[in-house]
Amino acid sequence: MSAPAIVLGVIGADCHSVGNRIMEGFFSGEGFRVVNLGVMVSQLEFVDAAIETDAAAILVSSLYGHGEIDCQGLRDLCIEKGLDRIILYVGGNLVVGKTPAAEVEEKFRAMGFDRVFRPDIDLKEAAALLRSDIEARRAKAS
Amino acid sequence: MSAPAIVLGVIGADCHSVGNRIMEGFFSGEGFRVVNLGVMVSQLEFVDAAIETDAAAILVSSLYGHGEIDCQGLRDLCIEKGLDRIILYVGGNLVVGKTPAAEVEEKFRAMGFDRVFRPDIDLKEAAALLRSDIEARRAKAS
Amino acid sequence: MISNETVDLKEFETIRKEVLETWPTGKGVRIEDGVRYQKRIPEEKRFSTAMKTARDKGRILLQPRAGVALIDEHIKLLRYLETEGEADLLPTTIDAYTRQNRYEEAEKGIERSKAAGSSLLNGFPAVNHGVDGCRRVVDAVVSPIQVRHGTPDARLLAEITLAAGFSSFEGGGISYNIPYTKKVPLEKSIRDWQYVDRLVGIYEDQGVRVNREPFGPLTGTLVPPFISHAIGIIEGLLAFKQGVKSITLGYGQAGNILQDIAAVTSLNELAEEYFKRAGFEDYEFTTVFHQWMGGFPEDEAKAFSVIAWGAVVAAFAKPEKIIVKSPHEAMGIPTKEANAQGLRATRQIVSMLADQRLFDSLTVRREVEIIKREVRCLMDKVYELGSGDIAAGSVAAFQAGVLDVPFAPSIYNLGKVLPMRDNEGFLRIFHKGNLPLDNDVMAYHREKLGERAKAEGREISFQMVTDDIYAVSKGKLIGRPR
Amino acid sequence: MISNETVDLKEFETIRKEVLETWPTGKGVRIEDGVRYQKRIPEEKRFSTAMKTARDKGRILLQPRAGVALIDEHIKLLRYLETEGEADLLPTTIDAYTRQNRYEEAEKGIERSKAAGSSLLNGFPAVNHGVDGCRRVVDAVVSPIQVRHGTPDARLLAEITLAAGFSSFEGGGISYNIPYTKKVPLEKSIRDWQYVDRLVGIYEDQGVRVNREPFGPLTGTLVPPFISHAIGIIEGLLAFKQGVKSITLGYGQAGNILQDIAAVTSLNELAEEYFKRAGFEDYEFTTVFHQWMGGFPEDEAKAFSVIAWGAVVAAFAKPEKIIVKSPHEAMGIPTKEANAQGLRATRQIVSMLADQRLFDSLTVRREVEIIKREVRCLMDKVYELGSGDIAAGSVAAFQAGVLDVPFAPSIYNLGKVLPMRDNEGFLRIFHKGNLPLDNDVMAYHREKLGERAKAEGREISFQMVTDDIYAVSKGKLIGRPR
Ligand code: B12
Ligand code: B12
Repeated sequence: MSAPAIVLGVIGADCHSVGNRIMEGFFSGEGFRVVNLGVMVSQLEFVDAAIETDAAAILVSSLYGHGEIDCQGLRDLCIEKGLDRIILYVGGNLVVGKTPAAEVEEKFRAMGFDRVFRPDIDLKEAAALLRSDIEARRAKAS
Repeated sequence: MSAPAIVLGVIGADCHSVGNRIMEGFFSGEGFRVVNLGVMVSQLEFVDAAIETDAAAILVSSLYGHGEIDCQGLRDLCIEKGLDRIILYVGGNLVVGKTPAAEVEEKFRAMGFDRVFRPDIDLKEAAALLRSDIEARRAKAS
Repeated sequence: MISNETVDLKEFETIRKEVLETWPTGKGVRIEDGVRYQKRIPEEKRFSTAMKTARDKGRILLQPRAGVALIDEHIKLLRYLETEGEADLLPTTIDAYTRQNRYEEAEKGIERSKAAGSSLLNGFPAVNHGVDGCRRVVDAVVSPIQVRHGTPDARLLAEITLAAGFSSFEGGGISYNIPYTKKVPLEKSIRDWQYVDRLVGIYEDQGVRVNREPFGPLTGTLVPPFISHAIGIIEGLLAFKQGVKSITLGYGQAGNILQDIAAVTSLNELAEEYFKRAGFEDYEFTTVFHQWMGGFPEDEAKAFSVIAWGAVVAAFAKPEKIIVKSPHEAMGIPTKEANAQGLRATRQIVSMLADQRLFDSLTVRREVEIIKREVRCLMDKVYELGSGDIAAGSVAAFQAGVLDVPFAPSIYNLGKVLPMRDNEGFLRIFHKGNLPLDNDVMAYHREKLGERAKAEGREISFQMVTDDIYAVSKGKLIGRPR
Repeated sequence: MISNETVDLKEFETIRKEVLETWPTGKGVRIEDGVRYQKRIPEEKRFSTAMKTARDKGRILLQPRAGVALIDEHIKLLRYLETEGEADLLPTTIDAYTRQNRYEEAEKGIERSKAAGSSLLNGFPAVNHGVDGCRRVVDAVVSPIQVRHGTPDARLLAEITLAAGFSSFEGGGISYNIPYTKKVPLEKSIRDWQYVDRLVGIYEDQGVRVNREPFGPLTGTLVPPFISHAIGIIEGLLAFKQGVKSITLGYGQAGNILQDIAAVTSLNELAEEYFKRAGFEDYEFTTVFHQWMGGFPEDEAKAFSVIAWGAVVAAFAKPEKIIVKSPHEAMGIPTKEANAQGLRATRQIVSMLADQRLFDSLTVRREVEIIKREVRCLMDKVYELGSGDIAAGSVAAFQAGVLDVPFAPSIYNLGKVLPMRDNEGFLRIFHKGNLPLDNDVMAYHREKLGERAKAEGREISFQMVTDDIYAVSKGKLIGRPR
């Protein structure tokens, strides 16, 4: 089976590029086909890139606090554009201010994200989850 | 009116001498007749010294955390020994562990102390209160 | 082509009309009105005065970052930082939509924040609040107050906030573009900042001094001093050309105390040298030290120590100002309480250390000389590329990678330079990319990195850079193998 | 008359019987049993080994203070400090009744704590809990564990805790008398500590090494390095004479980084010198640095900075161990959470600074030499007063004020010496009392204090001492006039 493509990017007007660089290097090293859109990516750019590259997942980053505003509607847009089975991950400093992780997770799950990550997530762990989530979807699909 | 005598000391098995030294210097400078018993003073020593010097007030210090155990019964002992009108102050780190000031105050007031002071008390303030408390008692007495 | 010329007043007026049109609150902003308002501000509340006094008296002033969506909440926040935080200088940190001139989204953020009862914006949307809203803020506080942001095109923001009485304005055409944006051409941002500086110059001409502060730390991530120094000096030169008279150059803590002291020392010496050489005389120059600008540890106790270490280094390096972090740094915009904690922790260090001196040091002096060499390598080339014009030279230099900011998001940044820590935690250059560093300078960097490779028993590699990026948040300075 | 002789075994046995009689838990304590128990303890859990390894590898170990009334709660506390606090070494801090051998009051404290559901004692009453209770504690943790207290007569405490497997025991005949008591004759406490050291020597003879740590900071309040150094060295000499082989001398942070580095350096150099000169060769010597031991600021953010500053100084001074404070210090015995915060804050600093070096310094060297001069002035006189016997000499020295601890409560301490900070925060001598300091040394102190008086525009006075005592808790190091 070919390496699954994943789309990376930092959503909205967010310029935090350091984590994104590291994620690109890391997920490439883990054998994913990484399509990195860099910082300041709009919802539409994410979805278009996923369609274009037949991506299995979109990994959205948001560090600067506007994640709550920027991420709303992404799941709908995916569905609207025919990506009805794509995996959506989101991670970073997702809301304004120090907030209990559970609260943040609930908020973003409700928005349609499959998994929600804190900034101190060990990327190895995220990669393992991603692999198994992709497996699971493929299994269901076939 | 002659300078009122006050008895100072650190109660129980408490060795913290620094604050006590400063208090001695300070209250002397403020015009009180200071009888300083130093550290590791028993309840009986406090009361005897107060009787002997006809003191208007006893200023008990407790820093080391055992204040709660050490101070219990001091008021009764005063009364028992005939000191039924003496002013009792207590100050320092009165209980074990960081505790809300109000809680500490209540506890020691219930034990019969007239005023309860936190360790960051400005001694000037304490002296002013002491003077007015002494006045008030004298006024009542006459 | 861009050039380092004072913007012609006529041209300024033409552009100005357009700028004020870009959002309703821009309409009717009048400089004369701003000047009048600024002149009513008492001397102790003037930013430039506070900075100059600090320099004259050898004092270190403390300033937090802070901004929320709504005016009343913002005022509450700032007052709290003045009283409970004992801040000497106040900020108004602008939200990220405003920084991108996305005023409609900022408006949405204001509405949603009102509904949510808490700020959903990561800063204060000053443009949307307009001159009157901003004046409410300026009037409500007693300390000098500054606009802090990250806006490549800050023309409208400057028009509104200067008219409202803010007496200092952070940013610059390079430092608010390269680390903060993806697709804004450098030429455009430099031009837009010439406008801002010209505006400040116009206030100056009318007797109102506004302090300007290029953003020193850039990406905040392993930026070697010489890179940020070169950019800071360029932005200073650009600002002076437009009539700015009070400038504060910044530096973000790198982590090794000796390198950081050397950095502040060399920044002082170099800036004066380049400013004087370019013919400027009549200016007020000060420095600002930023506590650790990279990733923080999540644990608050550990974060306090990162804050304190920054304060310690600053206490010895003696800048005029420290920008203070909070124990919430790794997690999110700090509450006012956390922000005040950062200030009080910093205050404790700065005043405990106020009278302590570190002795003269050969190592510090050696590093000062190296930083100076490196900055000269860059500056010579920038001047050369611009045929003597620093504005044109800067654009060309970024294109050529002669100026290159590590980890920056901008497509106008070459992104080839890779920094790395040596065995004592000094930032050195691993890949120089196209930086015009002399061979002997690079040999020094390589020698120092070699010491680390040897100590760690591994080859110099990109993994070390990644490890260095994570190090402080994991409780170390150097990203050693586990 | 007391003398520095190894306690005769017969005599030891006689005293021992009496000691074990003083509280029921003493009955049946057997050294052979203790030795057997100690030998089962794995090497990594042996205190002396950890200290020696730290010295060999240049590492700094972190240790908190902690103790509560009840065994299970105490175990929970220590485990928390190991896991959440990442402590390298564990304490068991003894309550103040036990320290005064008031075991009945301690018993009452235990009962009341059980009833209250929280500790009403300021430490762990190890004697009351007896050998079995103490073993539960030792067995429950994975790190080396030490008894920390302040007990002038610690004979029973030592018998019980060493038999229970504790592998280090803090204290000494001077350092646990003068700052901790009012009326205990020095001769008595020194003799009682000869007993403790002899007990450690007996364990040593049977192949069990127990680390000993005289209490360096004394009153924790403006104690100039030379005073605590002299006392530490004397206690080391006394301990060695009884057969102790592993000793850790302590120093409490004074506040100025250069003086503190000089203090640790001179402590190392002086101790080795005096130990060797007295004919001891086969010992393990290490040092411990105490974070600020004087009054703390109440505000936790500020307290964090006092903790961090101590950690910074230690990171450069490089002792083998740091005793760590908590952000609750000014308020009360810390919760386990606050205690772990102090540890993590310290860890962050120590590891961020692990690879940083401060350069050689003339100032540090100058201070090292001064401290050495001062210590020699004192030690010469102590030997002289004891006609070569350091035990007799110490008793005589305290009587004469040749040794004199500032602000100590003991009536056997002359209490004439008054320390004061100079203009850079170094501790100097204002009134020397009867300290046998040479004239040129005192001239130096006076010169330095003169600089401060001049800077502050006031005469040197007792008010300055008071101001200095309060300074750190009020956010300063030097008590300047407001
Ligand atoms: C460096 C930095 C900057 C630099 C960025 C330079 C650059 N171009 O990258 C500068 C100084 C320019 C900057 C600017 C701003 N910043 Co900033 N910045 C930081 C800082 C200190 C470090 C970020 C970093 O590089 N970390 C290191 C990398 C490796 O970690 P990371 O970014 O967290 O990414 C990792 C994880 O989050 C995770 N991850 C991220 N996304 C995803 C997605 C998935 C699916 C998974 C599995 C994992 C994952 O994996 C990544 C790799 O390990 C953080 C605070 C902190 N973390 O300590 C603040 C922080 C992110 N910034 C913040 C803010 C608010 C801003 C500003 C708005 C200014 C302001 N108001 O203070 C502007 C933003 C402007 C804009 N348009 O975006 C806030 C965000 C607040 C919030 N969420 O509540 C933070 C948290 C600071 C704070 N506490 O206030 N910043
Ligand atoms: C220095 C010090 C020591 C020195 C004391 C040397 C000496 N002989 O004086 C040494 C190292 C020996 C020591 C020992 C111990 N200490 Co101690 N010590 C301190 C410390 C750091 C400073 C005390 C000090 O000198 N402050 C400066 C003076 C000027 O202030 P002060 O003492 O608070 O006094 C002022 C006020 O309290 C007030 N005041 C006091 N009494 C009164 C009374 C009245 C009426 C008024 C109006 C005002 C007033 O006015 C004074 C002058 O301004 C404090 C923590 C702190 N404050 O930062 C802990 C502290 C007091 N110690 C503490 C403890 C527990 C101990 C020990 C039991 C050891 C241990 N388990 O850690 C032993 C005690 C043994 C014994 N038998 O007493 C605890 C008490 C805990 C609690 N209450 O919950 C504290 C709070 C530290 C802590 N957080 O754990 N200590």
